[in-house]
Parts: sequence; C-alpha cells; structure tokens
Amino acid sequence: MTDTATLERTREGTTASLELTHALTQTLYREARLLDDEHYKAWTSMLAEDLHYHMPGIETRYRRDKTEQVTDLTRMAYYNDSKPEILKRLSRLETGTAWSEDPATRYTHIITNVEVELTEKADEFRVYSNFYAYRNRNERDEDSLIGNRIDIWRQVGNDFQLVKRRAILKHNVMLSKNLNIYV
Amino acid sequence: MRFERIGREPDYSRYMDLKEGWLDRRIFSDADIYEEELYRIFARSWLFVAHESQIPSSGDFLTTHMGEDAVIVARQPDGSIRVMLNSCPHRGNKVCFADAGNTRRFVCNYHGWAFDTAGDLKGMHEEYCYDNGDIDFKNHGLKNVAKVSSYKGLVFATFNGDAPSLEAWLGDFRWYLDMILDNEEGGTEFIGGCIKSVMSANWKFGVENFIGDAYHAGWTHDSGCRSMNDGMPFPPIDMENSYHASVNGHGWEFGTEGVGDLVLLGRPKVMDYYNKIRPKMAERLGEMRSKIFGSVASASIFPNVSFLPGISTFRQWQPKGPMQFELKTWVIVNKNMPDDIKEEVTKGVMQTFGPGGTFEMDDGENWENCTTVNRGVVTRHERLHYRCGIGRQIEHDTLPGIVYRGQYNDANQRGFYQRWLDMMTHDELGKMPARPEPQLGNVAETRDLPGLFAL
Amino acid sequence: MNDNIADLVDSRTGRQSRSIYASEDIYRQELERIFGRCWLFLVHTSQIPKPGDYFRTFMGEDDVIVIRQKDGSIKAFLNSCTHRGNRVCRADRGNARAFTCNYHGWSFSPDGALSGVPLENEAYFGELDRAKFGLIPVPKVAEYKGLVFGCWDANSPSLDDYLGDVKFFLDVWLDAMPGGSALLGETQKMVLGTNWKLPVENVCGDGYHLGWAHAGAMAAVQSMDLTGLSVGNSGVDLDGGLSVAGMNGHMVLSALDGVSGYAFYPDPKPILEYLEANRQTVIDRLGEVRGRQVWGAQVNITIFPNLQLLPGLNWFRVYHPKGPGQIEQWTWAMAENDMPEAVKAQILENQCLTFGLAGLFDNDDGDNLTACTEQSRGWRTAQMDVYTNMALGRSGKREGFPGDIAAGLVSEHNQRYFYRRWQEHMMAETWAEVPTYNINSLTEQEAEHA
Amino acid sequence: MLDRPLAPPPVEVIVAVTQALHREARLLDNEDFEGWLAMLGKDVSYRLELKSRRFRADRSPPLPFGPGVIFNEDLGRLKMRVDRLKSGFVWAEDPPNYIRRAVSNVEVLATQPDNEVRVHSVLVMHRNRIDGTTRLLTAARTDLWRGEGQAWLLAARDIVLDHSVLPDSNLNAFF
Repeated sequence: MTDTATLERTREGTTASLELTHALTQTLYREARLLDDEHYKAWTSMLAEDLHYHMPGIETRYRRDKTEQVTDLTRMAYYNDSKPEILKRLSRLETGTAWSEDPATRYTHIITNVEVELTEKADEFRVYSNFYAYRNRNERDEDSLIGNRIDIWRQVGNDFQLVKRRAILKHNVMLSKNLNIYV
Repeated sequence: MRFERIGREPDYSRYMDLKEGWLDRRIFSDADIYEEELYRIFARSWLFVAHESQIPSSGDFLTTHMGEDAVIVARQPDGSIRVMLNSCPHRGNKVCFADAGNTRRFVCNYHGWAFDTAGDLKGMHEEYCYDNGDIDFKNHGLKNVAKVSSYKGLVFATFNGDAPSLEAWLGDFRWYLDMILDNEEGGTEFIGGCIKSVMSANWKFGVENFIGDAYHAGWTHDSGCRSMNDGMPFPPIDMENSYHASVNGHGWEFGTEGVGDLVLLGRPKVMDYYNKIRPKMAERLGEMRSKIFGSVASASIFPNVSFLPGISTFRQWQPKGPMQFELKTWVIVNKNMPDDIKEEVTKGVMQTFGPGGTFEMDDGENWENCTTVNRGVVTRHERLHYRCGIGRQIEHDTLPGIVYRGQYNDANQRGFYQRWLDMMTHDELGKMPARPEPQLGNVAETRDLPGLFAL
Repeated sequence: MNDNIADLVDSRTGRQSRSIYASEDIYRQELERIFGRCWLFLVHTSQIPKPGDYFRTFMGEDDVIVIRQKDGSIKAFLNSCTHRGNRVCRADRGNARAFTCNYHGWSFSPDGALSGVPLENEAYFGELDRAKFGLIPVPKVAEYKGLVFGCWDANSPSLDDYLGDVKFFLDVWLDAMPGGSALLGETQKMVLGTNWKLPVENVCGDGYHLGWAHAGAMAAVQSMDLTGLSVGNSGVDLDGGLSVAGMNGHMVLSALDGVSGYAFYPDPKPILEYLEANRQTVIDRLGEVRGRQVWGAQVNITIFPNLQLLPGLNWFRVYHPKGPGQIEQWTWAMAENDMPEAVKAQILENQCLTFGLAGLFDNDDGDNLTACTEQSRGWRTAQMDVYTNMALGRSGKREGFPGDIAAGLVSEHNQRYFYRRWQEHMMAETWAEVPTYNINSLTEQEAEHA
Repeated sequence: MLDRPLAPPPVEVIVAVTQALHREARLLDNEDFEGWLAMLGKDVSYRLELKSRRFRADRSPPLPFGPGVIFNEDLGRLKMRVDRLKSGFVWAEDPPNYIRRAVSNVEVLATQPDNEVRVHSVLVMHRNRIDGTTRLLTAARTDLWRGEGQAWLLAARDIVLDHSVLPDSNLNAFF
C-alpha cells in the first residue's frame, strides 16, 4: 500500500505565478506562527477534511537496500493521521490534565526553501519546504527537529487548506523524550 | 563466564529493603552502580535482540545493543540466527552501520576485512600483505555471543556461557508471554521499522513503570485516556479481580475484564477482531488467559523489555549511561490478522505510545525528572516509597508466579528490584534463587520455532 | 583529600592551584562541605509576598521550592516526590495551593505535608502513613531583613552569627530606608562555562580588571554625562575605597563617596535627587559613615559562598554550580521600596544596559571566566598555580568599620580571604572545625596572615 | 495577533519589507553597525524579554515591577552599545565571533497608518564563538516597519527568546 500518486511531481516546469507562490508562502508562515503560539484551533481550521498527515520513521540502511521507507504506509511512522486522528491527539491538550505541557513548551518553527508548483488539479498546489523546529522546555531541555515537507494545498475561496503533508524528519534516533509538536 | 572488576564492591543490599518497601535513589543515578549493572546484569542476562519476523530470510540482519555493546543479529543460510559483536577484531571499527538490511558480507570500512553472516573472517583488502602465520582466519572472526535462543518468535542472546537455558530464565513467565505470542494460530510479527528516541532518564524507570505501575495511569495519563476514549477518564480498577504476577524479575500486571487496553487503543475494529477470536483464544490458552488478554495490563521481561498486551506496543530500554536510555519502539501484531487490522493496530500504537502519542508524551517528562533531580547530593540520599500493597500476596489456583491481588501495587516492582539485587550480589547465577520455584514444569504450550540453537 | 586541600591554597602568600577550578573530586567535596554546610541564599521576601507564593531555586545542585506559608513564615523543601523522586514543581515561580506530582498525582500542601494520594483507599487500603512521606524539608530556614537563607547542616551557627560583621554593610541596602528593600523583575538566567569560584572572586575583590577588561564599556559610558562623579576604580586610588574581609568569609568592596554607584547612569538626576532628599534619614538610621559615605556608593558585598549584591550598582546575583566547569548565573535588579517608581524604572533600564544578560559590562566578563576555567583543565596546567598576591600584608583595622581592611578597591586582599575560607570549609569535617572570625575575634596572627 | 487584516499589503510591499529584513541581517552579520543604525527609525523601540515559566493555571498577578528585560533600548542607547563594540576595547569580540542570522517566516500584515506594516518573523542566530563552540539562539520577532520615501525603517521590535536560561556567556549581538 503506497500513497504517492498525488505527492509525486507530475509535470516539470509547472512553476506557480508570483502571486500564488507568495500567497502560499505567507500561508505556510501563518501556519507556523499558529503552531508556535499553540493556536491549535486556528491551525486545524487550515486542515482539509480529507487531510493525510504522514511522518515516516526512517532507519539507517545501506544504499543498495531498496526497502521503501518513506512512502510505504504500512511501516512504523510517527504520524500517519487523518484529520479526526489529529484532532484526537490534540484533544489531549484540552483535557487540562496534560501535565507535561504545563508549564508550556516554547516552540519556533522556521519554514524555508518554499517552492510552489501547479498540479493536474486546478485548485491544488504542491508545496515543498524545509523546516527547522526548535523546542525549549523546563530549565534547559532543548532539541531541534530538522527535515523537509511535501504538501498539497487546496484553494478554498481566498484561503488555502492543507490536504496532504509528508514531513520527513532527518533523524534516525529522535534525540528527545517525545514529539509534542507538529511540523 | 566470570566478570571481575577492580572497582569497589559495595554491599548492594544497603540500597534497598524490599520487605520494608523502600529504595535508595542512588541506584538511579550513580555512575559506579551503573558500570556494575553493565557487567553483572547486562553481560549476564538473556537479552532480547530481535523478533524473528524482522529477519525472515537468509542474509537478513539487524543491528542492536546488548547493554552498551553493539551487536549484529543475522539470519544464516540454514535458518538459524547468530548474534555477534559489531566490532572488527582488527582495529575495533564498527563493521555494520545500517539498522537493518540483507547482505552476504559485513565489510569493515577501515581496512576491508570481510566477514560472512556467521561472523567468520573471509578475506581482506590486500590480503597478500599478511605472511603465512601472521593471521589465523579462524580466530579473527566477529566475536559471537555465548548463547542465542528464541521463544515463540522473540530472539534472546546472552554473553554468559554459564547462563541457564532461556526456558529456565523465562520460567513460568512463559504462561503469561503466550498471551501475546500465541493467542492465535500463526504467531506474531513486528511491523516494519523501528522508532527510536532518547530520554535523559535511568533505564530502570521505564522497566518498572511497565512491570507494575498501573497506579500512574489514571493520573499521568488522564489527558491521554480522555482523548482516546471520548472524554472518559481511566476506567476504575477492580481490586478484587486484578493482579500482579512476578517470575524471576519479569512481571505482568493485569485485570481480567478483557477490554481496558483495547479501549485505550481507541480502535473499535481491533476490539471487534479480538472479540471475534476470543473463543478460539480460550481454546488455545484456557479461560483465564482469554479473560486477561485485552484488559488493562502492562508487562516487562527482565532486564529491559516491556510491552502492552492489547495495545501491542513492544519496546526496549537500551541503557546509555546512568542518566540516559534509548527507547526502541515496535508494533507487534498477529501474523494472521488481515492487513486492515494490522494497519489499525499500527496507527493506534503510534497515536498512543509513539513519541507523539497521547500517552507516551507524559511519561518521558516524569522519568527524566525522576532521574535528573538526583543530581543533588542531598536529594540522591533520600529513599523512595515502594510499599504499596505489600501485604496482599495470595496463592492462586491458576496464576503461576508470585501473585498479589489488586492491580494498584508495587509488588512487581519489588520483584524486579529483588532480581536486580540477586544479580548484583551473586557471582554465580546458578546459586541465585528462583523467584518463585517453577510451578508449571514444562509449560504445555511452549514450543520451539525453527532457528533455535545455542553455541 | 584533606592533605591535598592544604596544599592547594596558600592564602598567606596568595597562591591557588588551578586544579580547584577543574577537579571533579574537589567539586564533589565542595557540594558536600560548602553547599551542604553553609547558609545559602534562597529568596528575597519581596519575591513571595503572599501565602502560597513560591519560588524555585537550587542549593548546590539540589532543586528546592521555597514557599510562603499561611502564617507568613517561609519554608523550603526538596523539589522531589517521596514516591518515585519526580520533580513535583516545574514552574519557576507562582502561587499554588498544592504541588501535585505529574507521575502518580501525589500532592503536597505548601507546608510540605502529603495532602493527597490518588486511590489511597483502593491502592493503599488506607494504610499509607502520610506523615512519613511529606516533602523533605530544608531543616533550617532563616531570614535577615528580607533575605531568606537555608542550610542543610543541623550544627551550623545561626544565620545571625553566620553573617556576623557583614551585616554592617548589608544594612546599607536592607535597612537604610524605613520601607526596606526589594528585588525587581524576572530572574535573568544564563549558563556560563566557568567554575563557580571565579565569578565570586571577580566581584568580591577584583577592582583590578575593571579598567582593562571593561575598557570598551567604560569608553561607551564615558560618552554619557557623568556629572562629574568620580568612579574611583579606573585608576588606583587608595583613598577612594576599602577592601573589607575577615568577616567569616564574607567580603566587601566599598567606595566612600556616597554616589559612585550611579556613575554609569546616562541620566543620574532622578536618583541623585532621591539620594539628596533622603540622605539625612539614612544618616539618622545608620550613622554618619554609612549614611554619608557608603549609601549610594558602589558597594560589592559577597556572602560566602555564592551570593553577591551590589547596592549602588543595584544588581543582585546568585551562582548555582552545575559541575566543576559550569554555573547558572541568576541576576535581579535591587531597589529600595521607598524609591519613586521612576527611579525603579531607571534602575531596571540601566541594569539591562550595564549588568543584565546583555549588559555592556557583563558582556566582557563571561569569556574571561570561561577561559580561566578551560585553561585549568589540562593535565599540566592543572598542576600550575594562579596568584592573588597583590598588596600582601597591607591590611589592618580602620576606625568605624568592621573587618580586616586594605585600602583602595584595587588589591587582592578579599580574594585571599575568599580562598582561605574555602580551604577552611574543605578541610573541616564538621562545622565545629570551621573558625569564626569577626573583627573582634581576629587574632594578631590572623591579621598578619592576611 | 490572530486576526488577519482583510486586505493584505501589496506584493511589492511584502517583497520590499522582506528584502529589508534580509538586508538588515546581512549588515549585522558583517558588523556594519552604522548601516544598521541607519535602518532604524528615530523613535525606535528595541526590546528583548526573558520570561519565567509558570503553570498555565497560575493566577498570580504579573510581577510588581517590570519584566525580565534584557534589551530595552531607544536609538541613543543602541548607539551607545554600538560605540562600545567599536571602541576597540571589547576583548570578548576580538577575534570576532562569527554570527550568521537566518531570517525566516516573514509575514507582512497591513496596519494603520497606511505607511506602516506589522511584520512577524523568526530568527535563528548561529554564533560560532571564540571558544570554538557554536551556540544556537532562536527567537520570534514582532516588528513595526515604516515606509519613509523609498526606504523602510524599523520603528519597533519585540523579541521573545525561546530559552529560559541563556545558553551563552554574553549577548554582544543584536537580534
């Protein structure tokens, strides 16, 4: 079971217009700021109902090893979620008893290398970006998650909604006790 | 094998009194005690190294750690499994840098020494530079561990040639293990891949949490329970019909209501699946175990493996110094499950007990703080309370092991630290007491899988 | 180890082995014999005014919570659950009716009592003896005019005796004005790769580095309107100030002009007006010497082992050790409660300009302290010595002041006393072996010694 | 902060302001402090705060006086800091620390009056220090930029560090 059809690059040279690139870039930044500020309600309003949010777990393997680690959805993944599943995870924060999130973690998402492409669907756009997500909590707990993302964003009126995201964390061993963050 | 250390030889019994129910915090932070643990516990115990399904074919391998020693686990052409140090006998370099894969040879990057999957030295770069008599290929292979054995898919290895058999090591705990390993025809497998994370915590905190700490679930995981179960808190525990069972330092705490862990997984389809096979499970494992499976439960195999039956997360706490461990997480499923159920289980595990899971996120914070607060010289000399349920031991007709009534209990934790103390204080494992004496003799359901062999 | 310690410091000649800044073994012994034995600063009463107010800090490397009780008293506890040892409080400060552990939900009331155990009847069958499992209290907590200290050692002298003669100088901030004192603002925390003793010795006596290390900062502030104030420490001015030691290990540097603390202010007018308006009140309360000469001057007070407060410059600092080569430095601004709000605002503003985390002066010190520590780590360098032998044997008593006093702010008189006290504690098995010396008890030999 | 203005500023404005932020970072990386000062408005307010951690439910009032301010500067005081750095006596900066600033997530939002924009951005400061180690500082910035003629000038900046304990031995740097 693989899920690559809509994420794969379908046509070369389908660069989006300046205005569209710009609007989507600003959308990514806004999304990052909402996550930094823990405005999860506002963030989830940016997610499409048919969202698929995937962050595979990746092993270190030799080059000759052809095991498909990124797109095979049957393998272990940090996230392999639909929108209701994301909402379920987030509902933990609304219980008031998520002790480890109190006092709050401080986050910064840095989003860069944004590329926007047209897809075969007129209202959907493929967006590549890199993320650097920094977390700091307690006295000196800190860690950095770095990786790249491939998204599909859909235009809905004047706004955009995230339809698909594959975030690839460039870590083998995650150097932290948990992943209380979305990238 | 005997391990001698020049360092100090403290009287470890002063770090705990399990009859009174307390532990000294220094066992969670002291560097000397940690070094001693590596010798006396990790170098002498049977350690989990792989599930057979991870290396199904000849040449399949994975790399892991036994204590802090890096090892390769490799499937041989004859179907057996070997475990060897991941270190070249020439200059000590790592010979395999991948987490997993398939190969015919492990070739060292440094001077090209090449080993087959059994670890035998087969050749090297510029072989002619060695004169006759310079090198004996037979004695310069990858060092194999002393013994390898498997129980229903779980492969264990030990550096200790004098170790008792794996069967004796697991003892009657196999009666419990069969609930996850043998609840359905076809046995189990691991889902592909492994999620690893690092915590600044002592490895024992993870093990003891899974071995018996039902008590933290309702509090630590209130938010997780509510998010997975439509706003409902952790279910009330029936203290009459729930238990702690401990065998040789392994432990399983469980209810008998049959659904608790399955509810917390938050996947109705998985619940339906198990309810469908439950009558057959009762035929295979008997009435009692079919009632236990799926209940609120957690378990650990001494020294450093834990799992949640029903929720299906399977994990190992790899020590990396007194104040750090690496947590490896897998998903264990029944081989005969349909693909969509396997997918549901996998998604459910990662949503609850992956690093981004609704339960897991709160545990790490606790274990880290339990450990790091002991940096203080005053703090680390204070005792900790392990007395809960100390008077509730019972004899049970069906349940083997040292059994306590009531799931809220520190009994299995005390059993784990008793075994820890036994190993730290006994030079000869053969003289270590069984806790308890085996009650079941040969467990009827025990069977060997192909690949079992011992060096 | 004791013999070794005897060789490591010679305060008669002003010599220290560099190993005292690098050795792991020495550090462990310091945690036990200095931080486990001395009175350590916990909190200023102004930081936890109401019942339930708490503040988290460290005593050595032990994490403690300091809490204002219902009856107004202050208690301190190890921040560690008695059940599995988890931290029970992870916030820096706040107000709480209970501290509840994340792990199993044991909760402790502000007086440390175990007040709640989830499932106490179900899991413990009501048999848990709660009285035995309260938070571990810091056995001795005492206050001196707003400064709250804690001590682990049951045999220590009282806080009053521990402070001894240095109270003469402490009162210049704590008791100069009827309204008393306060700390302002949030804690500014910073990690420094230095042994904890180096910043202490830097501020306790090192007037020598100012003109050189801070030349850049001086150049910048000299563009300010100094209104003719004499700083008194950019050159060697033996009449401008005093180096005071011999007070149970506490040290003071003090200028004597009554205004130099505010020399770095771009606009010192409001503060000068405040000093002017209240000078007589302070003279009435503290006498001519302290009221006219010390109040308002630059005064560096060091309370052994790790607290430094500088009335005048108005910064207040604690160093928490984190291993032999690292500290956390916590800084606040100081004020008198009688100061008008505008003056307090100015103090905060100027602190961030001069001695805050990004202060012009502070930015010069960090790298020097770090490098002094790192350069003591090598096998060979650790065997070498460093020297605090400036102006040896030029001290004595001085009319109107306590302590063994050397003239001027540029000498190493105070540092020698600091290392001497350090050595006395490190060699003593118990408090009984630690000498007490205030001015009146100072023997001739000891005076000569310094 | 959540409310998005109905009409985003023209693309040209967003591009120009983004370029200004990048230019500013480059000037600071190159220690062209005069060039940087010239990008500041006469009434610039430049603040950096460090906040203590409190429980979410903590209802105690904010601290009686002033927050944990690390920078709280106007143009004159920023010039004073620059004067110090240029004095030639700042040994901690000699040899220089190499600083690289990565500015990202530049969101430009319309505000009133028309010639001003509110700008959110994040900054990663990669500071290779004299001791050979690298310190990473991350911060969120909220700015006010004002268009004056062809130029955009910084009118106000609030910086919030992600750290509760500063992981470096000084802050001889501007964010």
